[in-house]
Amino acid sequence: MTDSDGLPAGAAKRPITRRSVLASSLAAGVAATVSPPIISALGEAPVKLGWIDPFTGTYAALGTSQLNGAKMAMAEINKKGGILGRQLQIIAEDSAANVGQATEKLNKLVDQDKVDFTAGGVSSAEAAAMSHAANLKSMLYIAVGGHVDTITGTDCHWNTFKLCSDTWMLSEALCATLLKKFGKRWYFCTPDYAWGHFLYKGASEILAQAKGTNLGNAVLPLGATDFTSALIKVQQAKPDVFVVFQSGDDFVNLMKQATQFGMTKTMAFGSPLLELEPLAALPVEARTGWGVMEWWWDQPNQPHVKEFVASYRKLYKATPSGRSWLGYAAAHSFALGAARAKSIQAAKMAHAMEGMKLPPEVALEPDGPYYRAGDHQCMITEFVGEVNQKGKYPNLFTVSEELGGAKLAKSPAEKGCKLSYPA
Amino acid sequence: MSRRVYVNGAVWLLLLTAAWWLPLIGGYMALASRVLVYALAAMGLNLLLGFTGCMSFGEAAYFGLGGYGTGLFLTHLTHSTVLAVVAGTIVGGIAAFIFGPLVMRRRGIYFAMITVAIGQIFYFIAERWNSFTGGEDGLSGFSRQPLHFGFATVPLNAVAFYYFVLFFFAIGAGVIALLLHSPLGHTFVAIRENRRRAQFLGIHVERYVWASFAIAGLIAGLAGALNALQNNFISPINLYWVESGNLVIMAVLGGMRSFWGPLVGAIIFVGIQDYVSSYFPNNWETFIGGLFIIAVMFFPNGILGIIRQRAKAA
Amino acid sequence: MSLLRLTDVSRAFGKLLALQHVELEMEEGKLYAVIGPNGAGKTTLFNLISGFFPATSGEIWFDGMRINRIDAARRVALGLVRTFQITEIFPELTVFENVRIGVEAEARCSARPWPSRGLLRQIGDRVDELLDTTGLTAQAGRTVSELAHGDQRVVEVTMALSRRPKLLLLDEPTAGMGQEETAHMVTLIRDLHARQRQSILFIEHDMDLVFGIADRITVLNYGKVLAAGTPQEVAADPLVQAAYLGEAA
Amino acid sequence: MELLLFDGFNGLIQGAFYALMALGLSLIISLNSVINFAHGGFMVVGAYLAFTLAPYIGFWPALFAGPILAGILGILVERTLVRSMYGRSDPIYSLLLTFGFALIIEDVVRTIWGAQGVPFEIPAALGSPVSTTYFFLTGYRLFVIAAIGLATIALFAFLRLSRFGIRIRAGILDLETVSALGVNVYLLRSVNFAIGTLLAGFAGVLAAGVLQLAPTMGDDVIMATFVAVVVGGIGSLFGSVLGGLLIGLAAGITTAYYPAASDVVIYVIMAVVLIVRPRGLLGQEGLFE
Repeated sequence: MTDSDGLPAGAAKRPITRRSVLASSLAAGVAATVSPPIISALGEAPVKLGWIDPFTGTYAALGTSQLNGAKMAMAEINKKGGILGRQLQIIAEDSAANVGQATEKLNKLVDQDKVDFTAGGVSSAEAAAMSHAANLKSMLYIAVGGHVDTITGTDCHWNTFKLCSDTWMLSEALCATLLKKFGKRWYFCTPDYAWGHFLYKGASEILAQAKGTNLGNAVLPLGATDFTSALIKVQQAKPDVFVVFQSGDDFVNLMKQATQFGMTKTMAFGSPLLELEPLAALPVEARTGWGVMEWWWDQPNQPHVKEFVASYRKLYKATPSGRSWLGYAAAHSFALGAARAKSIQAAKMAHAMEGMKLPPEVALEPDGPYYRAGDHQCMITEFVGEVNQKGKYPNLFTVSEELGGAKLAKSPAEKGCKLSYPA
Repeated sequence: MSRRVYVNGAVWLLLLTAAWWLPLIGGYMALASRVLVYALAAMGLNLLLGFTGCMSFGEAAYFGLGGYGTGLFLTHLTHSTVLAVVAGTIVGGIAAFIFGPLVMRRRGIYFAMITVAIGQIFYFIAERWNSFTGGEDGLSGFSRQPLHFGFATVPLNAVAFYYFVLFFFAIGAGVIALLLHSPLGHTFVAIRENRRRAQFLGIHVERYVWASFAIAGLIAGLAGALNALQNNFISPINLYWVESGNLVIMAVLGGMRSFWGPLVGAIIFVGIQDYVSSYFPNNWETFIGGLFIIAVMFFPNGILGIIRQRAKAA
Repeated sequence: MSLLRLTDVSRAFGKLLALQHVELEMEEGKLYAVIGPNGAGKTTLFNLISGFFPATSGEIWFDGMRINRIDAARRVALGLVRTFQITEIFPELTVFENVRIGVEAEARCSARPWPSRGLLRQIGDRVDELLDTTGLTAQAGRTVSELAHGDQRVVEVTMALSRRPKLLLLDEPTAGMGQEETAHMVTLIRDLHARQRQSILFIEHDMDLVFGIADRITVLNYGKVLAAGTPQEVAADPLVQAAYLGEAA
Repeated sequence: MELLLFDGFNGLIQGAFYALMALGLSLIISLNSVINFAHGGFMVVGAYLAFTLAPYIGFWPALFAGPILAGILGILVERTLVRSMYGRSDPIYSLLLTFGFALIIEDVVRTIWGAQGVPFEIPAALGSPVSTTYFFLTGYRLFVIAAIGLATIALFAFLRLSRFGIRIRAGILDLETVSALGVNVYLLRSVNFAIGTLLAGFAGVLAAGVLQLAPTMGDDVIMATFVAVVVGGIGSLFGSVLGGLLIGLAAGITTAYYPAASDVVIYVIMAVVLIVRPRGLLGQEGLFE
């Protein structure tokens, strides 16, 4: 038993009997069903938060982490009296990382379940689509994951707030560190969709400003499984740094293959968005490289983090990831916003949330992140560091720098965001 | 004969009054619209699958193309919702018409696989052509516009849109019904029943398969156009082979040999998926998978097939 | 002028020569038969005439036209209609619906999506007429898969007739039938020939039947024409007696 | 030019993997007359079982144990679900049945092992390149090729030399006659289904060394496997191997020149093959038509 070292809940090894299969699927079923509002303030209907995330398909792990964080926040909020005296209820729907389904579910939550606000999204595509759909319904929406710039850039909406970083913030954080630590001959690998294109645009601009050499960019379709062809080109170019914009399964596949080719020993790997879930799914030898985490559970100097991690572990038998925190902070943001606006009316809350700073027990990171007024982008801290190859789950990452989001982000004007509220 | 009149009357009455009774049983109008959209696509497919006997597994391509046609038309050309629907329908129909000759000579699983191939080619075009289709992120930025009549302007809210969809559904279903009672429909059924006999009665089987394929594509295009308007959004996933499979399942579930079978199948499939995925967001796939297995093992002729058998036996 | 003429027709399947240098000529209004032991190439001959597959060499003329390269469906339109050894019908349709397919094809309206009422009535009348000819009126509303085998074969013949064939090709019309059914089929064939001067070419294994009704007989053996002529000539042919009749008897 | 060779070779590796999947699927399609859409699911199950067993029994035994368990699961599924499809002439039913079962497999795997996927470790000795120039030739890749080659040879030997194998081949050609000769067709089909799923499981374990082992791994592979079978020709096992290698090679070479088309190219090939040769490269007439 060398590696029953506490992988995420589902991954723990145990003898598989028919009973345990049954039991675990039952448990999952029960956990998934959102417990109805048991007894709220008498007669008062609960405030409803519609939560759309992928719980099946490629991004299921990330979506589940986000929802887990949100549910924990819900419990805390309700313990302290709810939102404006009413209990908070989360109604979760599966987007299956299918953009069309995400929109359908958002519309359903608004029309049928009459939710008061909406949140969720793992992929850029679904977050952008939901932002648009929520706008058509004049519904408050927090893009929890889904990093693409345009959500708080050219396609920004008054009703949409974005908690996770935008792609520029990630590129900037990553490149600053990579330029400091390694050489200036870089090669890129980009997945062929909005997220990848924006990251590449940002990173290649930064590299050019630093007078570095852009050796090439391998553009590969999303969902590519074989990276050999691109890796051969990269190897021949002999870069100092290989910047990989893939995420999810694509990232795992690429890292597995690059490691077997011995490339991780000859060049530095950089990734704009590292996450605990995919790192845990990598074989030990492929756990390598530098990158950015949007939140990290091990912050000894930060108040409240320890308690948060402890109670999360108690609830879910797993360590909170960046996604867990994003879900947690997003759910709290609604409660905080409603308290400031003294209303749950969308436009009033949107105004109240502009410039709203997350208190330390929610922020759980330095520099007090806040929702910027100009584009509704949250200025969260980026944790740049190195993957900890020798560590065991959850010690898979070592933070080397914490960069405040406000210093990284482009201004709303530069991003092309003009918010206009309905009259 | 009279039985059919009663059944048809009941179906149309239920569809027309859905806005009143649906909320009473916990449904909502957007769900009803979605059921109609998929039912229409599945009825079109069933013309090919159940009545001409060709196992198409790429119908989502024409469904999706209709959606993209409508979305792009609304984005670039017009603000008329009705014109956009017409445009989407034509796109789906023309694509099926053009590719018909490639598929019409194939039978059985080869027919299925070549329709898959064509469908997947369209899927990947939609997925990769970022600048035109929005690629993986899908095509958004259009929305259904109010209808302008001479005397009034009707905004397409959930209820109004349901009736908007029902209007086109009625056209589509009407066309299919007329077809099935025409010599052309008889010929389709003859091909399903016995290709060789049909051929040796002087019927150019391939031309009719082509015709059936094109009509199915046209109706799928119409349904796809309505689907794009329903979500104000269209993404490549609507063209993916799994979506084609879903349409086939709806047809089989309700009963491939019955006119209303695909509608019943769509009600069950879309309804259950919506309901179960809300209650079990993590494990709904097991329910849907189980539904397929039960349907295939115990109701091979679909729900309506069983009812019909009972009626016959009685 | 002959209705059907085959000159030097051969067909090979790979190395197997199914038919070699077959000659056959038939005039309008006649009732001709093809006989031969199993594997002699009778059905292959029908397949070549009806366009199921092409001849490897030789020429097939029908009604003054060389039809080698014409596809099966168009040969039907020219007036060349066949039945099959194993009944080919539309199993889940009623007798009426089965025959209607042929009538609609004959009326060249198979592709009509919105027919006029008049046309539908005409079609219905013609179907009734055909059913009456072959004695199926009572069965019109029944699903053909539920019918007795003999009736199914009659349905197939009726369907073939619906195309108003200049030449009707019947592939073992009494195969698998009981005595009564056979008698009914024979009467039907005779009547068609006698009353409507229907040209018929048929394959048959029932010798009494063949010699009783055919005007001329062609005997095939191992893919070659062994003999051809009137029933008397053929019966007298020593080759035929040796190769075929002797065995059968 | 060198790059083209690299990519071509790499494509062949990919193709060998498709070929192994296609072989198993082809067996099932030909003898069980079942359009097995759950084939990708069996692949995933085999890989996960090997992953679970490896810490206890080691990589090498798990390499065989996982697929064998997938084969046993195959028998169970064949006995309980697939068998009732044999009387149905329309393949659409078996297609829907297995499609539904594939959904259940994915859900169960996610519930047991988690959504994210698991770190599948390969022996360190295989995890590095064998040559610095041809660095993409890792020990593991060579091993995969050798393993697939051996599995294919073993399968063909089994089908040609053993009594059971000969019966399977005869059954593919004409099941009725084989049945009339007194062979237990039920057993034949059960074992055949198990062999098919076992091969899928084996492909899964091999793939898990290179790819992310996640519940959705089967989704991407199943259609490509069907394409390989159809390109090669239904009913021809050798055709399936050929089809797999061909589409792998095509995808590999396309990746080098126009990555965006790398996944569409296999469908283009299938469309072209079906237009030019209606029954695939080596297919039999009349199966599933």
